[in-house]
Amino acid sequence: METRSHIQLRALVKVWTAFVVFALYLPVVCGALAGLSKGRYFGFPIRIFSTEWWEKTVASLEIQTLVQNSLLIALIVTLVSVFFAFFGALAFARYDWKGRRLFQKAILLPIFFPQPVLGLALLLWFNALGINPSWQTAVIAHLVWIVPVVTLVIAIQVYSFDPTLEEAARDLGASRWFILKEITLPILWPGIWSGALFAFLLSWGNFPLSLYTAGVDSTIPKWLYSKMVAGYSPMVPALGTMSTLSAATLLLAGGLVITLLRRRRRDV
Amino acid sequence: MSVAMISPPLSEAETDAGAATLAKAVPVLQLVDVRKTFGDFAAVDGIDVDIREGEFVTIVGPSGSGKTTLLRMLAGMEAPSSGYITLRGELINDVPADKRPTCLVFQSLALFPHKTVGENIEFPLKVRKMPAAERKRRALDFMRMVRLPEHYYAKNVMRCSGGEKQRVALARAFAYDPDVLFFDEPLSALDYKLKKVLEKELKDLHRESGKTFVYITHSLEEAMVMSDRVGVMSRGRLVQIGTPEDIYTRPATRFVAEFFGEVNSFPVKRMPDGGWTLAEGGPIIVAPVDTAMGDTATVIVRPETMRFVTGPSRADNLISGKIYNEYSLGSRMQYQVHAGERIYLVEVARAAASGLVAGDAVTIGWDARDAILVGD
Amino acid sequence: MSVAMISPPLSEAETDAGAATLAKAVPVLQLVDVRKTFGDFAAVDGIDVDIREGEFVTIVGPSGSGKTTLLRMLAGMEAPSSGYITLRGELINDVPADKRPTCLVFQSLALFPHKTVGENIEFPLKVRKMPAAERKRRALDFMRMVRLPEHYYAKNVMRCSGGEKQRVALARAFAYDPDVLFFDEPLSALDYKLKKVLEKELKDLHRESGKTFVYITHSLEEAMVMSDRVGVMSRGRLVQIGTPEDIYTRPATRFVAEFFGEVNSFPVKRMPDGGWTLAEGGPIIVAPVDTAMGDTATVIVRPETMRFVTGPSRADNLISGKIYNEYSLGSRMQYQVHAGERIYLVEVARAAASGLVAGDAVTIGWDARDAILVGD
Amino acid sequence: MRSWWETEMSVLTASHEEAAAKPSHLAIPAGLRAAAPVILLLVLGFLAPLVTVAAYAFATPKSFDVFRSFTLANFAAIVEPSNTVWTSFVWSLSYALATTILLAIIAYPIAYGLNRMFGKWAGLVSVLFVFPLFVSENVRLYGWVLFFIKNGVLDGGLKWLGLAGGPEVLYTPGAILFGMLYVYLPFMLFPMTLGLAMIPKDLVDAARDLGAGRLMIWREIELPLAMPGILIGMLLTFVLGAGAIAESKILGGQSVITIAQDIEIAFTYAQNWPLGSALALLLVVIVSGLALFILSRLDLDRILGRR
Amino acid sequence: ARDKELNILCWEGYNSAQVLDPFRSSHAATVKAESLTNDPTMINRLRAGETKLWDLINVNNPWARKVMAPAGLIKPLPRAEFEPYFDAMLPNFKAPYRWAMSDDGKDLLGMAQRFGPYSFVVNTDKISKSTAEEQGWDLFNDPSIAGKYGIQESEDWNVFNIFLIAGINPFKPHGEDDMKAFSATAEKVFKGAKMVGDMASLNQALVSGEIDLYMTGGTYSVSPARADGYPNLRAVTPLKGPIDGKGGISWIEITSTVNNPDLSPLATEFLKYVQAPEVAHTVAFAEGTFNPVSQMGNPKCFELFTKDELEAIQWDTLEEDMARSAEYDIVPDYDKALELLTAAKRLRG
Ligand SMILES: Nc1ncnc2c1ncn2[C@@H]1O[C@H](COP(=O)(O)OP(=O)(O)OP(=O)(O)O)[C@@H](O)[C@H]1O
Ligand SMILES: Nc1ncnc2c1ncn2[C@@H]1O[C@H](COP(=O)(O)OP(=O)(O)OP(=O)(O)O)[C@@H](O)[C@H]1O
Ligand SMILES: NCCCCNCCCN
Ligand SMILES: [Mg+2]
Ligand SMILES: [Mg+2]
Repeated sequence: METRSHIQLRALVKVWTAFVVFALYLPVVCGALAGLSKGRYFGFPIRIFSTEWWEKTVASLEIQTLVQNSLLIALIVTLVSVFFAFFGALAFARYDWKGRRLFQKAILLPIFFPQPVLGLALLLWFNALGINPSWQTAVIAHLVWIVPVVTLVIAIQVYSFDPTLEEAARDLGASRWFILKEITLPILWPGIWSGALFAFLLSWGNFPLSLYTAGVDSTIPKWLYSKMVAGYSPMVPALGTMSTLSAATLLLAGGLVITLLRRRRRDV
Repeated sequence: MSVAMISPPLSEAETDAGAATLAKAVPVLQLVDVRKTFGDFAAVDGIDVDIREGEFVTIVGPSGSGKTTLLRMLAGMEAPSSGYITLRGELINDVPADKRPTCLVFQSLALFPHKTVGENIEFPLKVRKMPAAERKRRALDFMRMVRLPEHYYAKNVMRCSGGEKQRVALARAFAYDPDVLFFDEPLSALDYKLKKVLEKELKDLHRESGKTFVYITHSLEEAMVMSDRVGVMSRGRLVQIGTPEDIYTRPATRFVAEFFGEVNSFPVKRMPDGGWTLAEGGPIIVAPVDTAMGDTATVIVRPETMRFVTGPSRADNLISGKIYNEYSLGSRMQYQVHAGERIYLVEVARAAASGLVAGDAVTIGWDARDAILVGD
Repeated sequence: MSVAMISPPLSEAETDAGAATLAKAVPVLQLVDVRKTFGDFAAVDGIDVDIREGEFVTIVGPSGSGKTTLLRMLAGMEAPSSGYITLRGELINDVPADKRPTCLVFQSLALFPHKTVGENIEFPLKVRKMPAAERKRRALDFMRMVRLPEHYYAKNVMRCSGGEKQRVALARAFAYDPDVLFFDEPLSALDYKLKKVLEKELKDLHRESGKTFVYITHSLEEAMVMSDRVGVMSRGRLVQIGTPEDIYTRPATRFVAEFFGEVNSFPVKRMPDGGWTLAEGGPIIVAPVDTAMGDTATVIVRPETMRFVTGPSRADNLISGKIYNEYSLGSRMQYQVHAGERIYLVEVARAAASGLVAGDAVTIGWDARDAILVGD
Repeated sequence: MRSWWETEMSVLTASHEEAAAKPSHLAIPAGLRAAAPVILLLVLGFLAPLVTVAAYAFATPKSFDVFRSFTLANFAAIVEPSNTVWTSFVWSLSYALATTILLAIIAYPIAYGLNRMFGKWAGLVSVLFVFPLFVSENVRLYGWVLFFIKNGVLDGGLKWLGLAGGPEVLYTPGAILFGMLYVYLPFMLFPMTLGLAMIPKDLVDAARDLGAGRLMIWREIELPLAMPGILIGMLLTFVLGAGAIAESKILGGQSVITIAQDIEIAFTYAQNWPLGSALALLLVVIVSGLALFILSRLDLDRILGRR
Repeated sequence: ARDKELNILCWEGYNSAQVLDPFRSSHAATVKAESLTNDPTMINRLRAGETKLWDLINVNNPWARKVMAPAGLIKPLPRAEFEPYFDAMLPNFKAPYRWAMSDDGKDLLGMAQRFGPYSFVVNTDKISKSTAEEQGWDLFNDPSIAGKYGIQESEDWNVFNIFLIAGINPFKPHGEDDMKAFSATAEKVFKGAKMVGDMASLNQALVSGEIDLYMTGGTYSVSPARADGYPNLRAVTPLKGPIDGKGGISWIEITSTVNNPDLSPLATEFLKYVQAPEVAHTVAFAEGTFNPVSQMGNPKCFELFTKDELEAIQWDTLEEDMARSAEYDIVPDYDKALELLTAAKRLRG
């Protein structure tokens, strides 16, 4: 039901959203400009444009390794943390059990911890256990911090999950696995998707934990950080722009494929 | 009633005699002192009953009397707080729903909102790994059975109307095809005609499959037409269980009598000679009852056994009054008659309605054999 | 029927004559060619009707016929795809729900799950900034009205039984106290007795408040007892609207006739002399009808106007057959009689039931004045 | 013995009312089973670091003899009147609080729009919020430097258009807040959007039908039902904001020293791990104390009628 | 087992492809190098147990001798094998080179390569080189400069600088008055700073005109800007100051072998590799920052530097700048001073 005030509100919300999106991209665009200017130091309008930094970035074997490391870590962290957090969220928001209150609080603790301290402490711990730090230990470190976050995110949706649906499915003879696959997962999917996105982004962009726990394996944020602080060159913003663009391409293409598939499968 | 005789009563709460003779049949479900408490409130407060293989048992009772809770325990959705539930002799208190050969049609339907009508119905078939084509064929069969159009197969179930949803829930349970089916007001959102059609389908299914049905309804007609036995619940207890005929004609308590429709009830006192007198004075003639009765009781006379007494016709009991109001109930007319402090209800077939209008003085009467004497 | 005469029909679809005489009363709601489509399916397919201030209009119709959709448009939950809805003369197509003096009791209830029973009922009072103490007092009043115990005030509404929830929804709407109330099957989850009690409360409220009620039900009895007018919907259209009496005794179509309960229907053909013959052969006597009729039609005979013809009694039409089945419907008995290819239904009062059993040969008959001739 | 997997899966269907009194074939309640992987992870991955940090916090200042010394000296140093480190705590918590409140206000309309107004565009709009996140926050913050700096995009652009230059906003406390709003927006927006999606449309319709205006619907229906999302968004924002450092370093020119930076200095230039650990521990205690206090006042279980 | 892998923890430059790739291919080795941006963080990694991981660590001069060696984090090099390299270096680096040796002078702890003066950087369009050199640290005592300068987040040097601005020799033990003066100076200097940041931000701010000068800066930090076409930006070393007359501070990187129980044999190979003239030149101009290298003492190396490169690293004044600089060293009351400095920073807000 549309009223004038509602239409006004809608317009207001649209304008506001557009403004925030604009603000969100403004620094990314500035970075893109910096990556395309020949000079190491930025000035606007740009004096001389150059694709030199892009070429260097693309050509860099080192950066390829970084992207691989970062991707690998982020993907594993995403998968594992979503798995852990999915059940964690059920324990957090769905089941009534004795330790629930405690669990709800304890799970927050890792998030409250300053990440560099957590990273350093984890490094001490890994070394005490005789584990050589590497990207695998970084995965564990990321998990310690990210699983609680993802648990919270998924819990948002679990709060509104109707348990009678699982009861009904179970009553119809479905096994646990089947219920998970057919009922729980699809219904909680938006929350899981959000959680996965969080997991990926938090891992992909994580610097403080990777710094201490990735050992000799470097990641994009580690590289960017060191480049930014000493040895800045427009490869830094160039890599940033590339990340945004590739993410956009991948996500949009993926989204398109999913939409098309879905449209083909279901018409009503 | 032809079907009513198939399954005489078994449980303690029963009123029917001759039960013992058939007790050898193993009950499919046996409830012993089953209780379910929420906090300190007992939603189900000690129920004992045996349900035999192939029986169609209907549970009726006021809103909040514990019907749904009882069914949820039987289906394995909820564990009893105390007592025992056995299935074919095995204790199943803690057996989860998927390990019981039972299925519940939820009062709340519990349809899967992310699935189509077809996918909802196919769910139990998919569980059983039936091939997709076969599944679809079956789903369409069940859709036909509940009178859902074929093109609903691909419809988002959340876009269905209330009654359509209810039918999807029903079809889904049929598709599962378990030994014991529980129904929680499965036809409540359907129109009269469709309800009749599906009652018949249900009855046929029951008869042909030999499955056990436990059915909750608020429709007296449904209970009467479909059930082998009807159980009446009140405040978490089963106050009476027996054949529909029994329940209707020999209600154990005033509660049961009144529950099954509007009745005329007269508080009565016992006289020294063993007969009864109206509490407000005046003799009353009733048929003798075998049950022990206290010094006060209630005489129940159903509106349809009340009649207007005119001319030569007679009745065992007579009361004079004035027509206060008349209602058409479709096939019947109901009259409210003012007499003394009370209003009496008289119901007659539309065809027999005698053109009486409000204000007319009338005499109403009933026969002793139509009066039911119940304890309080 | 005393109340039925208060509000004669107004709309085109009506069957009652003399409507024009009362047309001056301003309709509170006027619908002109209202349509609602979902994709290319028309859930409501062109409805014209006027509802007068203070009227109690009941809408009935098969599951999926568009009743809920219609009410949602009237309440402002959904905008019509085309057509006009006016409230007291003003177009309200686009007026949102909170700007309409109307309230809908949802079929899905739409209770606020995070609020207690009391808070749910108090919600509209809180909207009106009523002080908390006063609010609570009123909420308890409404809880009493719908027969919810006082201690439910603080109960989590999601922990209530199906019928309890329905009553909370009802009480919440009462608390809002708008000029026009819409009810979507508000009593469907209640037991017979409670239903009766609340029907009476609703009727009293309607009478005393002078408010306009639009009511959806599947209960014929509810429709008959409570309404000034009953509208019958089918496939998104209003096929007939009129007093309950009208609808029952003068159904406009076979659909309407059949919708209001099980009937015996005989396809008939017109004979050269203007009379009618059964489609399968044999003459039939019917009362003349004023409406123009095609060459084929249907004769409707309600089971309760059918009777067993024995001894000296006579009837205009007679058929011989065999008793196939008998059912107790509580106060009445229903018999299925096999004759030729068909099964006929005969319903008699329990008191008048004549001890017939399956297999007995019987003659059934009905009078011309009880037969209703309808177009197809 | 059932495999761990099976045990895990059995969680899914166990009734949430699982009666404790009943002798079930598996005595472990469903909730605990569901929580088990997370608990295991935290015990293995977090408990030890936690203990280590705690041990350092009580070790001799400036030393590395953890587990061999015990002293309260680090805490004593922190609370000593001449120590101004409390200002860093105050700054960090104030920034975190301001960020949380402002972001709630900034994100709500967007979350609302994504759920109710943008229709089929909602998906696209929401991924628009995602793309930039693939760039490290440092780089994005640096983008703002390039925008605001003298002869940067804003100033240079304005001058190019023949106007006066841009305002001086860089290297100020305000710039830090701005940076925090920018960086933590997704942590508020996404949970909030998810939370708002949990409001059944029916209930809003019903409330409106009962005469409730927009504000009333918002307060009585939308807000409580979206509360899990809103609260979790606020919690994440607050916690991350309290540990923020990059915004001050990159946009703020360190016009404000946050507690995270004090901790960093203790671990790096000061090589005083015990002091750093003590500060970190204190931060955890303060932040968790505040967060849990607020959470306990706004009990989700109660708001949502689960208890 | 580790003869085909090498892990290097270093300042930026050594982790560049230009330096590493030839070594990788010639040794068919996996070389991983991580560049961190301050000494203590790198040393924290070793302290936390990563000595098992790394083979080489490259930090500023005092850390090897005064911190890592006593803590057992690094191990000595074979003197006979490595000392000859020092002889080919610039004159200052002749063996035994102090910062490459253990405290007791017995062990060779690492190799020297990059170095540079590190005091402050000015935009000579705003403040002339001569003014800056003459006024030296007093520039920062001038109230009119408030809001026009930046400070690099490099707290060890900032401690030196604040002492110097206060007119105190940082490397001597300090009395209460010294510390008071330090504190007051720190508060003033930090309060007056337009910004505190990393060197990329400072250079950008300098180029943009946000600031006119920044402290803690030298050829190391300003060379990329100079190479990028801003010769007006210059590292400046004060003519005089309180450190026995010197006003500047310089740094020398020392690369040491980590006390790794399973040290890669490639570690020492790599140390030798970077001594080669071409490699040394590459190290000097590896991506990021540009610095003089001690190997410029070898003419074969020196001739590889172009005029522009020499211009970028201010070769023209390098010798005098170094002569005016004391070497990076440990301040006796560093802890206390750092505390005061941090407290002063807090007063910025
Ligand atoms: N959002 C929707 N999208 C598609 N079809 C819909 C939607 N809502 C309702 N319908 C269809 O419109 C028709 C009318 O629905 P409506 O809910 O009005 O029926 P109803 O008369 O109230 O039925 P019932 O008695 O079963 O509640 C149904 O066929 C239903 O499937
Ligand atoms: N989870 C619960 N917590 C507290 N009380 C409950 C809970 N579930 C049900 N009840 C209460 O138990 C009683 C029985 O509920 P139940 O749902 O079994 O009633 P019902 O007989 O099915 O009623 P209806 O005919 O209205 O559906 C009701 O009073 C209800 O309020
Ligand atoms: N924050 C960095 C300042 C330290 C300067 N050291 C220069 C050594 C580079 N190789
Ligand atoms: Mg129920
Ligand atoms: Mg409906």
